[in-house]
Amino acid sequence: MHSVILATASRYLLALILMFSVFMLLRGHNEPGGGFVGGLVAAAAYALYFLANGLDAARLIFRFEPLRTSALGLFLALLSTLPSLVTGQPFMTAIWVDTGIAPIGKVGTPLLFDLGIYLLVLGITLTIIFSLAEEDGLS
Amino acid sequence: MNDILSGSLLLLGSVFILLSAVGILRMPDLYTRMSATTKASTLGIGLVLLGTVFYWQDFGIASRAVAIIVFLFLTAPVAAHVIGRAAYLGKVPLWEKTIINEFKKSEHPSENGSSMHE
Amino acid sequence: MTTLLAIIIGVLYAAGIYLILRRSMVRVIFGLILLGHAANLMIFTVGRLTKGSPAFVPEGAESIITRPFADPLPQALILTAIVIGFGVQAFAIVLFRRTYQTLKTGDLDEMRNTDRLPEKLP
Amino acid sequence: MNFMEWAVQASVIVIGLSILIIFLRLVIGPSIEDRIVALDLLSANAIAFIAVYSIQKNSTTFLDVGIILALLAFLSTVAFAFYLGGKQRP
Amino acid sequence: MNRIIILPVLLPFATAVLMLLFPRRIATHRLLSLLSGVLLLAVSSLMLWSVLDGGILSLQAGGWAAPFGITMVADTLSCTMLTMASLIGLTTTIYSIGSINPKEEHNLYHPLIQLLLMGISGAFLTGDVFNLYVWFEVMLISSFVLLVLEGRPEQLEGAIKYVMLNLLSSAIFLAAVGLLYGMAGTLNMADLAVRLPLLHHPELLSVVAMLFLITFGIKAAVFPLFFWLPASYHTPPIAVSAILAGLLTKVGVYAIMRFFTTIFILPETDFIYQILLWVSALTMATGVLGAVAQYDIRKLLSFHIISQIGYMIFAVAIHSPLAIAGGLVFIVHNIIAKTNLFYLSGIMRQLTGSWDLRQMGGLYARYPLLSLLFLLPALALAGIPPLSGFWAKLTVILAGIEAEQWPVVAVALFVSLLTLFSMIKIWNEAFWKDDPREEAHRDSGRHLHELSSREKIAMAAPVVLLGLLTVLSGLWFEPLFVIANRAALELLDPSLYIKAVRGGMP
Amino acid sequence: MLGLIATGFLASAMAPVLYKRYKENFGWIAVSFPLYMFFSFLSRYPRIAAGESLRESLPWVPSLGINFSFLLDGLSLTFALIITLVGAAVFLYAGAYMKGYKDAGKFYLSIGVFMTSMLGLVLADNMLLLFVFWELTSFSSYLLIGFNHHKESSRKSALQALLVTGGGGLALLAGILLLGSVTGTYEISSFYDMNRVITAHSLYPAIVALLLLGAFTKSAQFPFHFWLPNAMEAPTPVSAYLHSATMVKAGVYLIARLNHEIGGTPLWQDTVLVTGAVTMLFTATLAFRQTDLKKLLAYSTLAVLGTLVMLLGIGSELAIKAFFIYLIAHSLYKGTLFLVAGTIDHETGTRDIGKLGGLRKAMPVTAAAAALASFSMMGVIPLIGFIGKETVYKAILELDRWGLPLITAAVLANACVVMVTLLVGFRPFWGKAGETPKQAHEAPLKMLLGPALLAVLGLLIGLFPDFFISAMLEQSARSILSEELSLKIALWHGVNLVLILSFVTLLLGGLLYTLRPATLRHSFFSALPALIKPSSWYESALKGMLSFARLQTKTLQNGYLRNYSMVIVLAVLLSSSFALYKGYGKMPPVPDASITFYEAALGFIIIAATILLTTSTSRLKSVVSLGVLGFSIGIIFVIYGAPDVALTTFAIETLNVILFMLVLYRLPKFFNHSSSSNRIRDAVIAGSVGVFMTLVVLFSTSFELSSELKDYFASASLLEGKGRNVVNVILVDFRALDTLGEITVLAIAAIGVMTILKTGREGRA
Amino acid sequence: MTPFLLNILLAVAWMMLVGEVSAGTFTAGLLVGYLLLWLTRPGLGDTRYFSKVPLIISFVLYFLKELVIANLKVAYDIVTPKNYMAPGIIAVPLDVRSDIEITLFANLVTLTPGTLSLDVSSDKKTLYVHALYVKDAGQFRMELKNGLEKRLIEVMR
Ligand code: NA
Ligand code: NA
Repeated sequence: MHSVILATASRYLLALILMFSVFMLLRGHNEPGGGFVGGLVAAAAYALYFLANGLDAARLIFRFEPLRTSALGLFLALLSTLPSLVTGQPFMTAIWVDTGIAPIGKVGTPLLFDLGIYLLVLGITLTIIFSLAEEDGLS
Repeated sequence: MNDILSGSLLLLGSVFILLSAVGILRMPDLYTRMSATTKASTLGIGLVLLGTVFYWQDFGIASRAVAIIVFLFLTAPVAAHVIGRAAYLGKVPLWEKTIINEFKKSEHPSENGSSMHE
Repeated sequence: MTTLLAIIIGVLYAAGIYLILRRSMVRVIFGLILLGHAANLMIFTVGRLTKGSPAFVPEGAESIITRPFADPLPQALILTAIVIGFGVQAFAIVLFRRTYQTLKTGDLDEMRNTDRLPEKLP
Repeated sequence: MNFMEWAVQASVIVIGLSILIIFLRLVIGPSIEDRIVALDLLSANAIAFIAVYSIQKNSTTFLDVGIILALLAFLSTVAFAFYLGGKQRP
Repeated sequence: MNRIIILPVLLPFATAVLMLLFPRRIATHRLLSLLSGVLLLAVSSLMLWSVLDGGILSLQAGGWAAPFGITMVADTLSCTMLTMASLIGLTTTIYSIGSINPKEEHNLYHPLIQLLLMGISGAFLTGDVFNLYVWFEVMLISSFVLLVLEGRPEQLEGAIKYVMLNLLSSAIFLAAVGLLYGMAGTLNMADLAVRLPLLHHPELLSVVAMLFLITFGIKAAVFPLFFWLPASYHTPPIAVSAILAGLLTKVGVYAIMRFFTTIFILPETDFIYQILLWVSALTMATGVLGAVAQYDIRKLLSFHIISQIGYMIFAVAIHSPLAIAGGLVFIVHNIIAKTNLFYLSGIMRQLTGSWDLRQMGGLYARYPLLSLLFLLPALALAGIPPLSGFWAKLTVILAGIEAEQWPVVAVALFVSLLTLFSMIKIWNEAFWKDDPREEAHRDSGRHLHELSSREKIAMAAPVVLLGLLTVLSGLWFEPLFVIANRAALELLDPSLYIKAVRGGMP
Repeated sequence: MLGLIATGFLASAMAPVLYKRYKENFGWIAVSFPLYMFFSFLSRYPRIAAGESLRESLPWVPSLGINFSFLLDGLSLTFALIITLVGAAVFLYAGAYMKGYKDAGKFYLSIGVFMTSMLGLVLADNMLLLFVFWELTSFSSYLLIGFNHHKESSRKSALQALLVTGGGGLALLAGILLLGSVTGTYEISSFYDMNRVITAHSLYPAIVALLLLGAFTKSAQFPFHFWLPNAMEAPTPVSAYLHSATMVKAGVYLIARLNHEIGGTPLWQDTVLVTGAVTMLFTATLAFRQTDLKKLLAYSTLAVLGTLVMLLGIGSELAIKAFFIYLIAHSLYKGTLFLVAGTIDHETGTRDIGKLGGLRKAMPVTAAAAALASFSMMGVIPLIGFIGKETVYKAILELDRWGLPLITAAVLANACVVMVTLLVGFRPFWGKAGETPKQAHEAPLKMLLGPALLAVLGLLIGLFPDFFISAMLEQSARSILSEELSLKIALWHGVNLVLILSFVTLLLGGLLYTLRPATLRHSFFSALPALIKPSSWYESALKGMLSFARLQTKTLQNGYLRNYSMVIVLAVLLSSSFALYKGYGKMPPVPDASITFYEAALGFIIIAATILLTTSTSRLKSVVSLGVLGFSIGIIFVIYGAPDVALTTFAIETLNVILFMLVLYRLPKFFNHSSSSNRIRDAVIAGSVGVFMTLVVLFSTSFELSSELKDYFASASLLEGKGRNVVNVILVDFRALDTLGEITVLAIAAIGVMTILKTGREGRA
Repeated sequence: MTPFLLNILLAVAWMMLVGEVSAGTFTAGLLVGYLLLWLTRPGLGDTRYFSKVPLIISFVLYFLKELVIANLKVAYDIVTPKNYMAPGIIAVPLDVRSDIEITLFANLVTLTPGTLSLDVSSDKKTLYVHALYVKDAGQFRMELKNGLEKRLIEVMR
């Protein structure tokens, strides 16, 4: 399916939706959202781009290997649990940096954890979509 | 005062929404339904959201409502286009009273599939 | 509304069960998805309903004890369950697709080879 | 009941009615495109409902759901179209 | 010491994540797997020692006091199970290095095994009902993927059944968890144990308990919920079959044990034991008869899993201290022997080129040492003294006799005869019988000398190790029984568990 | 004794290695092992004879009351000496006999393990320890019977023996456990004086039944006797050792050992007596039709085993005396004759009595040994067999009940035994030479020493019974009857009824021998024993079990996924409805039935979409319905204050749509193969589940839920969790562990999807 | 549109989303926007943009007027029982050239009730429009080209 209209629109929507996804991620601790929804929205942005422009274009614009992105997400999630071990507190005890940042609120390991979720969800969604698309020869 | 403005916008929007709903039920074929109604809906929803902007009068909320409106106006026509196009290429029939068709099939030699009805 | 939700949950369970008892692969997948919905709605409902008041600590306040609010725990459980369900469903769908491609049939009744006993009596 | 409350009540009912009508189209079809259009419209109307509901419950958190809904409804419509337009695929 | 509890979950997770970051380095994967396996075994043994020495360990994840956060609890039962899981994890990793096709290793075999172990460890350690669901799902989905890693038609077919029925079980599990929260307002197992007896509306308890029983019954593959197991367990690479066979059903048994000795011990749920009793008899019988009917060695072994689960369920049904101890002994014995038999069947297949017993033969004459290694777990499974299985059978049946459950005891005894019969069937066909094929047609099997030394060592080491354990745990049964007894006493007196979880809380 | 047993197992384990090194000469090394044992037992003879019992104990599984306890008294010493002595003969013999076999190393391993286990069995003072050895003898016997495992008949016989004795073993185990639960101990010497306690217990009949079942199967009593003749598939040394001299006597030993503790009741005595008598007569007549040397010996062994059991059943002092003499006599002569049969087989290549004859010229020593043993077996003076038979007759005649039928049976049975002896011990050596596959030569020294030794010993004991066995006999009888006995044994008692009976027996035996060819032609005689044929009962039981297993597996594991699902659904439905009924037994109250317009509309849409989805014939329509359903459920979450859940639901639903759009081309179309009756049935079941779940939800929402957690989360979310979105704080902090698991699931799912598709591509490429 | 302008726009959008006008949020928006633009760079191509704010405003007003009129027209048709429709598909030759112009034009056409952009020809020179009230195909074409397309070109170039 190639539509100039959709393809053009998707290019501009991509940035917009991605921004929205980051927004969802960062303020999830205080408002609806969070890493999971953020990641899904980001994945939706790329999915839209893929539907409009094809697999090759989507891979090109995503730049990373989706599965590695998931692995990175898992790694960040793992990383977020380590400070608690190092500081001798029970596993996964949140460690907070004292100064807050305006839209996000306080920064701490839960945010890192959420970021990990974001990347993981983005990565695995795209892994699934890209694998299926590749399987159908939708390059 | 704000309540009046806000309430009126809600009502007006709702009416447009209802109109569009009736339209989608009454129109004779897919294309006429889409031509006629999807935008009425978009407009109606836009008005309702505007109503919320005036109800709360808060920058944060307003910007979110505006974001929805902008996004809807950006995407609704694209959505209508992709479905209309798919329907036409998928040979969803035109209303028998359609008076003119300048969209020749030969433009799309690859489109020879049958209707997508299952 | 709890009553209506109870009925909805019943309908979803019934439809889900009915579909997983079909022979057609794709219907079975739909059945699974329905069961997922049913379970989530059920957790939500039996966690008791509170209308229109999500569990958010309002600006300026430090806790939301002052007004009735929806129980956040069932919500968190459902969120986890939905996500897990999605992962598992996605896998199942692709598995079914691949199976169809390999075995050239979508009829589950024709997939009985792994349970077949050797023909010859011992 | 003041005007605002009345307007909200009326809107909820009108939007609910519209949703039912559109759902009727979804059930009738006849073409799959009709159903998809109906689905798209249903999601859009759900946004309107959420907006009105957030006024009724005086809770702004629901508005965020509207944004996501708009975005995702669009995406699923495109996905359906993608499928329908995919006949020429191998 | 309490902080160590998270390591059995964290270690495999971290290992898997590292491997996923470098998905193509197979050699690194193997090394990391081995390393993690050894560490995990060390950690779990240390935990077991520590629990035996100083009592139940608990950890409040995130530092949130029970019942608000998720509690991880390590008591004797979970530590024993954990030690078994890490042992099997390690041996399977070793065995895989010699038996798994490098193509599967490239398809992320090693990380998947680690994640499976993570799920299993989590399931054994968690003290939270919903968290248990999550670990079950981790376990399940990794087993799904492991099952179809090669993508052969029979694997797909088996996986369809495995996946569908297990997802059905997950749906029931979820519903049960929801209902339980809706009744008691808590998910913490210890907290549940405290609250359930005080409920104003306990009427639904029996339903909830029943739903949990069915969920875990499906996982444990009891009659009549076992169909997914024989339909699928014989299809994946044998290392995968082995680890699934050894560990997965036992997690179900563990859950039944945990729930019906710690949480559901109320008058409303007493009828469950009666149900378990009959279920156990039918499970033993149908499983062993299924095994008797098979000629594919993997199918035969798969049906055996079911039969043996029956004994463990029988133990729970009696739930006397001796019975629970016997059940745990049975689990330990069965994990070791059953996994070993799967490993052995893989070796037999390598040497004969077939899974079908009718196509095999001549192994006794050609490989006497292999024959001995086969006899150890096979006879243990049949309960021949003084191997581990004898004690398992003995304690469970003794418990049955003390509880005066004559019919089920009779079934258990008869089933053990049929178990012997089916093990002898393998022996007769594969070892004693002459190779049925002409010398010229034996190309499908490989001679021992054709295997590389990596393959030989990697496949033999686990078999020898587990065989030794079968013998040693038979000859020195007392320590194992002491541990099992300790576990049983802890289980039947939940106050220890509750105290460990909730601390000084009322 | 523990040391001796442990050494035994260790030595056995070394046998294959040593055999590899010493090959032909290994027989000489091997014999040192039983001989050493024999003499070490013999060295304890004086102490035992003096009335001492030697005890040793080491804890094994003290928590279960299982110890390595051993007891050496008259009874166990008798058995231990037989075991080691016959063992020595057999080991030596095997050194030559097994020369041609590739697997001789394994043979020595198995027979070594057997001998040690047998010793353990008779020495054990703990019932469970005894059971451990009991099972080990069964299994090593299995390996030995199936030694020629390339032959199907060997494998079959081995399996048969294992199943019969193994089954009996399980009964024995149950009996032991029952006994343990009655007495509170497994130590045999501990319940030595608990006869009252045991026999008065309500479980006593069960204990007797189970223990005897174990003993009878092991000692091949009717109707379990059939495995023994079939066990003749084993190499001859094995038959000589296990299946006549030692293992088959384990059951007899057990009865003797427990006689004092459990016996003395009519139940015990009569059961034992009748079983023994029936076995004796029935199996003796079965010998009539045999033509194979070993089979003939096997049936005569059965008759002897029956006799021994019968004697224990009689239980009088005289009977016990008879039991002992007969036991020793039989071990000596039957061991000899089996070895002789083996020698004949080895040298001539056949065991068919029809083909054998005149061997005495080629094999004079063998013939002499055979003759000596045969005289003993026939009960000819002055051999020990004579004393044995005399005492048996005497013991029977002493009986007031059943005396006449029993003596008749005994004479008949012994006549058959005489006939067998004539067939086995004389016929091959006398008359004219037969046509045998191989040219016969005298056997090598190793094969002569054993039988000769045993035969001569039979003669010596017969001549000097007092010197050899009196003391032992007294002590043994004390173990069985727990009475001080003084039993003098003498060869000659003058002419009396017993002597006449002995004479009649011999005559009758000779008569049978001469009549045999003629009677065999009559189908009546060959059909007679076949009327009662327990071996065919075994066959049909085995066959029936196999067909039932097949049928059951075919029925249950039928391959239909929908049946599997159905069973689970029904299990849930039936058991949970039962539980619900138990819990409530009434209809639920209807909580909160108030409803707004939009809720009703939403409910309508959800139900309609569900129905649409369920009945849809088009996949695409189904996906659209699913979309509607998902979005509507999302709206429910919005209405009830769960925006995060709603967001996630919407996102997941959309992803589901995308997923379906990507795979739908590769998924099969809908079809409807189910019959309408199936569909109705499924709909009814599914509907019932629906109703059940509705009821459950109504029940569980019919009262207030007080959750401590809810309030805690609300108050701690901002203060301690640093977030205003409580749900999110739960997800990333309070219950972050759940989330960790959840994302792991997602990652694995993605790996799975990728892998499945990848292997699919590779498969097609 | 230069990436820089786009970046500014995204920063503003960010401020709106966050609901707080401050240097901090603007900087954060700039950063987020920059990151995203870097990520999506290949998709944007080379576009030019120069500010024509008054033109844009008048264009928006014109379009809103058209939108409301058309909506009312269609609404009237829906609520009245009689059908005034004379639908057809018209090929409209395009003067707009770039993808973004075509897309904007087509979408604005679609947004107006009564018309629907079905497809763009593969040479991007013709837009096929489905319309509800076609009295004369030629006239319809001219109205569209002289009204919406002309004004759009004014704004875009
Ligand atoms: Na969130
Ligand atoms: Na338009």
